[in-house]
Amino acid sequence: MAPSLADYKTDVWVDWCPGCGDFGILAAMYKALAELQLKPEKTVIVSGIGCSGKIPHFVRVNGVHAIHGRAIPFAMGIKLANPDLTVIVNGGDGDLLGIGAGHLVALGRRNLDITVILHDNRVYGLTKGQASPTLEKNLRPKALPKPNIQDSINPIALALASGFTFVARGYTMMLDHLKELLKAAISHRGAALIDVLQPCVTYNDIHTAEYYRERVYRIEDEGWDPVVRNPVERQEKMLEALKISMEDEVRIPIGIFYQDSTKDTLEDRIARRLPSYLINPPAVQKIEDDGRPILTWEIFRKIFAAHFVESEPSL
Amino acid sequence: MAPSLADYKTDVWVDWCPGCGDFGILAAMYKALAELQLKPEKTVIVSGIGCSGKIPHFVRVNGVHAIHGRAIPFAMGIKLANPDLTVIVNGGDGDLLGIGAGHLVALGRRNLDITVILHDNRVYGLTKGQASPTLEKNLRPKALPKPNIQDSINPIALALASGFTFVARGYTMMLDHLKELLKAAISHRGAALIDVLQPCVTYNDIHTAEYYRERVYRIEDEGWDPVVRNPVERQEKMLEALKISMEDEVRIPIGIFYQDSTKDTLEDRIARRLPSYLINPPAVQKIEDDGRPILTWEIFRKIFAAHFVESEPSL
Amino acid sequence: MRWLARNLQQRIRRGIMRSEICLIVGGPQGAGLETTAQLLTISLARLRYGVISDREYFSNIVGRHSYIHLRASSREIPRSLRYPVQLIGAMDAETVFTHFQDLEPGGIIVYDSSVENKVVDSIPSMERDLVSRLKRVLGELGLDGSLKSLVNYLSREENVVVAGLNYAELITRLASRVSLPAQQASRYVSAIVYAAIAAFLGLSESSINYAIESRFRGREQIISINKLIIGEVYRLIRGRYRSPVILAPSNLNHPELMVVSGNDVVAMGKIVGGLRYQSYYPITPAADESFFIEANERITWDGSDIASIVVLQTEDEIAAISSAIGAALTGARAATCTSGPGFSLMVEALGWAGMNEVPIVITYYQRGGPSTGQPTRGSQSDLLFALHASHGEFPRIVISSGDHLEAFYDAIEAFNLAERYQMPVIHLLDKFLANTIVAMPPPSLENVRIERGKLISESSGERKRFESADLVPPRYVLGSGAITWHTGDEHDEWGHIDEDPENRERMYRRRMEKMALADQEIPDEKRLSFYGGNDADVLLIGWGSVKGAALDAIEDLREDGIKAAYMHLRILSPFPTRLFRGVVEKFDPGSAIVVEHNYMAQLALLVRMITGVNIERSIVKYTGRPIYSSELVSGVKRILAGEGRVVLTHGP
Amino acid sequence: MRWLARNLQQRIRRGIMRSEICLIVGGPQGAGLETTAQLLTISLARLRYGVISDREYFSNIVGRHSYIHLRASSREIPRSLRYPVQLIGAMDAETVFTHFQDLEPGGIIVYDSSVENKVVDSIPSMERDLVSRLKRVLGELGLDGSLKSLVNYLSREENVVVAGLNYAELITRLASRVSLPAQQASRYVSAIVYAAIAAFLGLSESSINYAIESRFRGREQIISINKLIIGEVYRLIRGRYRSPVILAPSNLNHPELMVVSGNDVVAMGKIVGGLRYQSYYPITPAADESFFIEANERITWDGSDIASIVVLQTEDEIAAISSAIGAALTGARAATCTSGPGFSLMVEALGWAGMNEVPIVITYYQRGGPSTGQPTRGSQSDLLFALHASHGEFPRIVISSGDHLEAFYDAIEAFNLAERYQMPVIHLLDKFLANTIVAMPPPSLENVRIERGKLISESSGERKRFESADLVPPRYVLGSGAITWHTGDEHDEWGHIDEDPENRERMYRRRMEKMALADQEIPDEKRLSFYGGNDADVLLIGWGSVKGAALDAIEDLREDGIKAAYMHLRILSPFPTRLFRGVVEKFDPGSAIVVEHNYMAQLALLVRMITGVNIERSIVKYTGRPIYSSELVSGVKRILAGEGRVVLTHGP
Ligand SMILES: Cc1ncc(C[n+]2csc(CCOP(=O)(O)OP(=O)(O)O)c2C)c(N)n1
Ligand SMILES: Cc1ncc(C[n+]2csc(CCOP(=O)(O)OP(=O)(O)O)c2C)c(N)n1
Ligand code: SF4
Ligand code: SF4
Ligand SMILES: [Mg+2]
Ligand SMILES: [Mg+2]
Repeated sequence: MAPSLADYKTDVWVDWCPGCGDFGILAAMYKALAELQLKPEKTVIVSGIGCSGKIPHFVRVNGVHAIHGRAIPFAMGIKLANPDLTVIVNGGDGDLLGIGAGHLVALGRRNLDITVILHDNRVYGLTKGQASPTLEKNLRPKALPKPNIQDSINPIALALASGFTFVARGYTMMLDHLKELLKAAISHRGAALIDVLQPCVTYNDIHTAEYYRERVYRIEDEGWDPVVRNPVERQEKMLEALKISMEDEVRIPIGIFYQDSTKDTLEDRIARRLPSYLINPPAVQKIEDDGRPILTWEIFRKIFAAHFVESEPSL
Repeated sequence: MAPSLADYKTDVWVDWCPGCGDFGILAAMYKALAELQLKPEKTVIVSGIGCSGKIPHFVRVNGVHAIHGRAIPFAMGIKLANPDLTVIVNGGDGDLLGIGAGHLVALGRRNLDITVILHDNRVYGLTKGQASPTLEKNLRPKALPKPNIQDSINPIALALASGFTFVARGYTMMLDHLKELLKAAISHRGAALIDVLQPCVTYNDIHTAEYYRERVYRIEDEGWDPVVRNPVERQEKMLEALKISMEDEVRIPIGIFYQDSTKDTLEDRIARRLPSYLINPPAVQKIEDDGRPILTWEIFRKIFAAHFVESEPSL
Repeated sequence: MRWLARNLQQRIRRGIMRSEICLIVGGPQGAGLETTAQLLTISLARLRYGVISDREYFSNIVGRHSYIHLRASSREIPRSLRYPVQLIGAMDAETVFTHFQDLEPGGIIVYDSSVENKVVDSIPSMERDLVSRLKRVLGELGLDGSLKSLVNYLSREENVVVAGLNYAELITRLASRVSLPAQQASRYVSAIVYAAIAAFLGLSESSINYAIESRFRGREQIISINKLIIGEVYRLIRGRYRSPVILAPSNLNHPELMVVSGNDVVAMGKIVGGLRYQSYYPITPAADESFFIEANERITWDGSDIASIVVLQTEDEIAAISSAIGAALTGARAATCTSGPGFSLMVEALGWAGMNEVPIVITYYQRGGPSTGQPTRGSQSDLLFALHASHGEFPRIVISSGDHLEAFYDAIEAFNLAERYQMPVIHLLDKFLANTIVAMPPPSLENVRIERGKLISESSGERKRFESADLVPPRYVLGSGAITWHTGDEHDEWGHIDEDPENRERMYRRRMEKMALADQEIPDEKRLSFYGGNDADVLLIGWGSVKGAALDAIEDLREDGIKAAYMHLRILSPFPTRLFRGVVEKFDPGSAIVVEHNYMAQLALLVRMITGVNIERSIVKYTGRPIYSSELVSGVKRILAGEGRVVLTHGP
Repeated sequence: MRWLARNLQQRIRRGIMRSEICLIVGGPQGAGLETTAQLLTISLARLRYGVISDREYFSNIVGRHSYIHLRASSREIPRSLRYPVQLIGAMDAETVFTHFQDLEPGGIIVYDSSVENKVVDSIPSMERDLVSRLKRVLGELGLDGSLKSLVNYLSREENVVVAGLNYAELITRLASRVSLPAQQASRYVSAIVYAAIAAFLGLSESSINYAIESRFRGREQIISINKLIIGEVYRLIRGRYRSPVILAPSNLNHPELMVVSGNDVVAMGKIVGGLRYQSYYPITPAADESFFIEANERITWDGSDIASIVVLQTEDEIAAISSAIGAALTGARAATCTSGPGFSLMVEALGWAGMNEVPIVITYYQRGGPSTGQPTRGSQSDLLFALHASHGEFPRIVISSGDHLEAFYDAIEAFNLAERYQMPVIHLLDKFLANTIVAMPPPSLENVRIERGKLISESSGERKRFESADLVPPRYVLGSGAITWHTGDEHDEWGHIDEDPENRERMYRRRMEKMALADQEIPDEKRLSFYGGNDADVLLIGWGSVKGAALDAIEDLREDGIKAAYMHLRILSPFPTRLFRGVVEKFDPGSAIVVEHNYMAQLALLVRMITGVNIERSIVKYTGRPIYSSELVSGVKRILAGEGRVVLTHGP
């Protein structure tokens, strides 16, 4: 039977602050999963640590709530060992752009088929409101003792520079728009990042729902076509996407910035080296036969032949 | 007496492979230091681990040969504690763009006045020739058992996306050009990155001196003006710089891509919070008076007054 | 509030005052619980009561159950918490359900009568395990699971004073008097609970006003609203109930008390100790320390800057420690501050500091592990890790503080030892201490010294940073005018890479022998304290925040006729072997018990490893809640009755 | 090469053959030394000699001194190296200077006569410490520091056969015969040295040809050039010198020998054991293992793919272990492979694996620490770190292998234990083993079993991954059809976060008790081996690659009338306490000596911590060079003569 939206919910109490922007992400996720009819048992949500990191417990698909900043490498191992699984990463801005920035960059250059959902609230929620890497310089959300002295990073530009083949931004209050982005990202083959603007009602008294309401606009409404249809278009589209991403905070663009399906994924490349990889991936390969290794002595002797020295017949 | 070039050399044997591109970087460094007349005792070279990482031992300025990937945070502590020092980071492509990529991104967004010299040989030299993050997909330099399945990263684009205010590329065989880049980067106030194309004669039989000789061209020769003279120019210059950086491997641009002195450095921002910071930085502040803390009881009582509860005079 | 003095006098006459009290204030995270606790602590301190309080909370920002467990005393500065409590101040129904079993018969419950109909299994924030246990308990008592039936039962069967106030109604009524907007009104629940508790304890009007004024300093409107609400509720309680728990006037006579958490006091120590660079990556329960330091980054006196501290939030813990090392290389006293997951990431760079003899201080607040574990709960399970962290061998000093005063001095001493022996120092604390707030006499700075060891801040030319003439080499710092080299590779005296086997042996041995030097030089009394008599029947052995419970337990045991002593380990590396053996040898080997917040009894393992002494008995706790002196007392009795290992589990 | 057989027969008759030989081949890094060693090993193995060889090299790619220390035996598969050597094959002057003091009087030096005029302090690649020591030594011998004066001295005073060949000239001459371009010619120095050694040892023509053909398989031109050069030099040596070190024909009768390094053999074990995901970040001395696996990533049989292994070079070690954990969650046997600095970075994620009961294997090759330390030198200084790494408490298994055969089986067993007990397994090896190449009889696969524990690969619906009915819960893997949750936070049976104290206690205890279960179930004989008799006067105790030297030492000591035994620890966690005590109790407590490659005698600390047994005597080495059985023998004698701690330092 086709799963309904309710089938994607667990009975775990969602303990985010009332009004938290994460609720929107969760709602959009339920909808996207249901509309894509993703099999819960073949789907894995991997998360880091933070308010955002709790999300796997609320969704009735496999959940791996990993450590801070490492959701991407956890997800990478899962996906590579079993490419049959749909793997979705959720992380905070501290998680993915602070401590985990190196992995984000590395995922981009691998173009592994994983969707990364960045809960961008510009603060460290779960540790009580410190500045995150997306908080602009000189601002002082309420928990900071002094205004922020570090500059903010532009997640869209970073993702593009790193090689992500799907880069988008959503806003948690625009649920259906976000849901569509999620669906597109999950359906995209390759590394996808969605920067989700997510008000933190408890600690971020600057980037509030009102703040975004006044600024957010949809790039598709202004005619932006993010799709790379041919490798030769890549550079031009990317530069244009970068340009859009650099608009200052007066107007905040949301939508799909860049989408390139012309690049092979890491799985494709592995499959070229290991022809049975996608059919019989590592996770399900047989390694023993009645408790004995499938690598019998015969096979062992053959594959490692170069290491054997047969004794000289006789002097 | 003004130090001469020879004054910047140590008597440590330079144990790179004969012909290694690192020699060019070292030679350019000696020249740049001498021409800038940097005081050896006020200069610190911080490096990571790799062939590149050995460079501090060859230069007669202070040397901190740190751990793999962490030269930038080591340098950051040095610079922040003593902003009087000129701090130069040297690292390999594995070091700065692989394991250390997160720190590179973070330095960009801080715009701390540090110069980062990326020894870009597209392999892991000291561990015997594995693919580095700048090695393109499908290539197979001689030590790889199979062609590379990971994509390469564009250090220029990454540095720009991260917020570096000086971004350049040099080529180790063009010594004087490289030297000038080094001088400009060191003189620049803010985070500077120079991507130095550096043939590894032992492990990289693809990106050889011939390879580069045929491809390298100077962007200044084609009229590129990298200087941001006014904050409003930033976006345009940056996009153009990104565009140049994306040229494919047929032509490899070198020179200064981007230079923006209009942005405040982290030191400036700290100095606004701590007015005596630059005059009397943490490294040299007096903390004791004849073995007693300069924080006397009187001062203690005052600064922590909010924590004191005076007893009610009497009931 | 003249009624106050009158009322109190009457009660004193009636002889129902107590010299100390334990109480719990609970409510949902984010609802102002900390305000209640702060007001309470300030007013108690104002009246010269010694106070200690622990805060328990979930890894959650808003909604889950949090509580303050507080003990106030008119006789002493209390050192530990104990059960049962005499009062529960409940902001919500969950609090009553969660804690009623810890209330002393005849005690008090302040609760919200507007939620009386809540039943225990309808509260989503409560964890299933607890709900199912409570359902069983309530069922056994014949109750229907509602708050109402529970308070009735307590009132009826346990003689509890159940002070039900309709919080919402009260607030609405009072809010209208000060024209407070409805959305802001709910913030004042904490004020109501505070007022009720203050009334039951019999705190003075002036102490309450003092607390309000100092807590909300500068915000006049809030002050007056609070005064109104608090005064009103206070009167209401006074009028309606007869309190069984009035606190006797304090016998203490400190002119002032300092109200600090463990995080605060360590930060103060570091600042006094000359900290000039602090890097950190946010993590519970360490981040508040850095927050405190950042708030005090600039210190001026007589109009001029006498200290400026760079406090940097880094991109991760690797950068935190790496940059602190960099700062230390320049001669600045540098530190970083973290908890288990962060320390795990610092391990590689720690080894570089060891190899390069860099005096950095790592303030390490343990929390429940492994992995993310119980991020907001306490533990002492990282001792063996801290001692052996990082590949290869190098010396390090590990200090652990038993209470706030020790923590203050140790924070200073950590820098002195780091610079003297040129090695990393790990200051091992825990969540219990970090989040425990005390009202205590301020520390004396009289005997505080700053010792910078072989720091050389002015020099010139190339210098041998790692000269091996002495065990501890001259420390030319970057910027001193000297030119020096450093590397994580084995190196020669110049700091250049050197793989020669004889050089290796010499440099390696010199580094390791610094540990022996530290062991010789650091006075035993800084490393170990012994409390009690040599004639004790039981020797408790502990470290870190076990101290308070142990000291209280030995006193309580004495009252039960059991002579117990406590040996407190403050420096774990270099381990004070001689003194330890000296103490332990005075006792029957079977009478020693380690008391620790971990599963493995790590201190016992360490003791056996270093001294060969085999401590077989242990009392351990690893639920994440502190060891209460009350349960420690019964734990000791169980050991005396023959158990080898007692696992404590008290506390919700 | 018919001359060979004739010549050999003569020498056998003259009775100057040896049953074993030790030799050193040295030269600058990057000059083909490994080729010499490989050719030598293959030809020796072809003749059924057992071979063991260690490679020593700097952290450098080209130019610094590197050498192979090789021992070949006609009687046994040798287990350790010893000094002095009977032959030095020198590619350059530095080699002679560095090693001549280790040459047996009457031995052989093959060297390049064209560099005879080099003096010891004119060689930039030599480290200053060594040069200054050598200058003293040569000075004391009255020599002028030149190579020429040294070889003359050795020939004259030590009766050494000094075979000076003008390498450059030889090559130019031979190169012209095969029209080899001049730049390529220098590559053949390694062939010259090989040929000379083979000639001195008396290896057969056919074995030499076999070695050349198998080393250069498929590259016909190179094969023929090598044959020409090698044949020529061989004849030249045979014609000119009378060898004092001819090897007697082998008594061994293996039909074939396997030539493998430690890295190779572990890789083979992992592949046999069913490894399907290997992540790594390059690091010496671990990276070669992953290289080997990647070269064998695809295994086909009968035209179809029977195994494909994903080998991924990650961006750092954190990603390496994290992704291996991810892969293990899907049911794939997953591992990562690293050395100290990398392991230090893996510590945080290791705790997640512990908390989530994930069976991952970490192959951990120790090298010299701390920090970057001695990246290419050996050590066993990470034992206590590996045992206690990561904050919080969780069980882990730590296996360490004593030789190549153990390493092969342990690599398989690591997966079995990891899956059986659902915990991380650390396979602790070291640089010595990693880079030691042996010619050994191939392992038998007869008794190899794959045990997957409670793996559940087909299921459906939501499942309790952490069911606490048994100590080891059912392991529903991602993709099995089940829906499961995992978190590093303390969790309930479903894998959802749970902070309840009773749940905490239950889950924590269950995890820890798995360790007790493993301790009960893993047979003692897999964990500890005892060699020698109970009547021994000395009990050596060691772990890891100490084994070979210890076993050889007890044999050698027997010849000197000293009865020694060796206890080898193979599983360090769970520590085989019962058997250990059983063995140790048979001996006089003063007769036990730990033998280790570290400073602190970590095994002795561990033993004391776990078993309470106090091993006071130790023989340690921490120069980064292996323990030679020869120096171990004298170390034991020094202990018997009264020393408590002996620090070994032999080897340049
Ligand atoms: C290694 C490590 N360092 C620090 C922490 C503490 N910590 C928990 S959540 C968090 C950051 C949360 O911020 P973000 O990633 O933006 O997530 P949010 O809570 O805002 O969703 C941190 C630093 C940790 N769990 N692990
Ligand atoms: C944490 C850690 N991991 C791995 C290594 C091993 N290692 C030494 S150098 C190096 C990489 C060298 O490559 P690169 O940074 O490109 O420098 P290069 O040698 O090419 O100059 C690595 C991985 C290490 N020293 N530390
Ligand atoms: S703290 Fe902020 S991000 Fe976290 S749950 Fe609350 S509102 Fe959401
Ligand atoms: S390996 Fe490559 S990078 Fe390293 S020294 Fe040699 S040529 Fe240079
Ligand atoms: Mg965030
Ligand atoms: Mg490189």
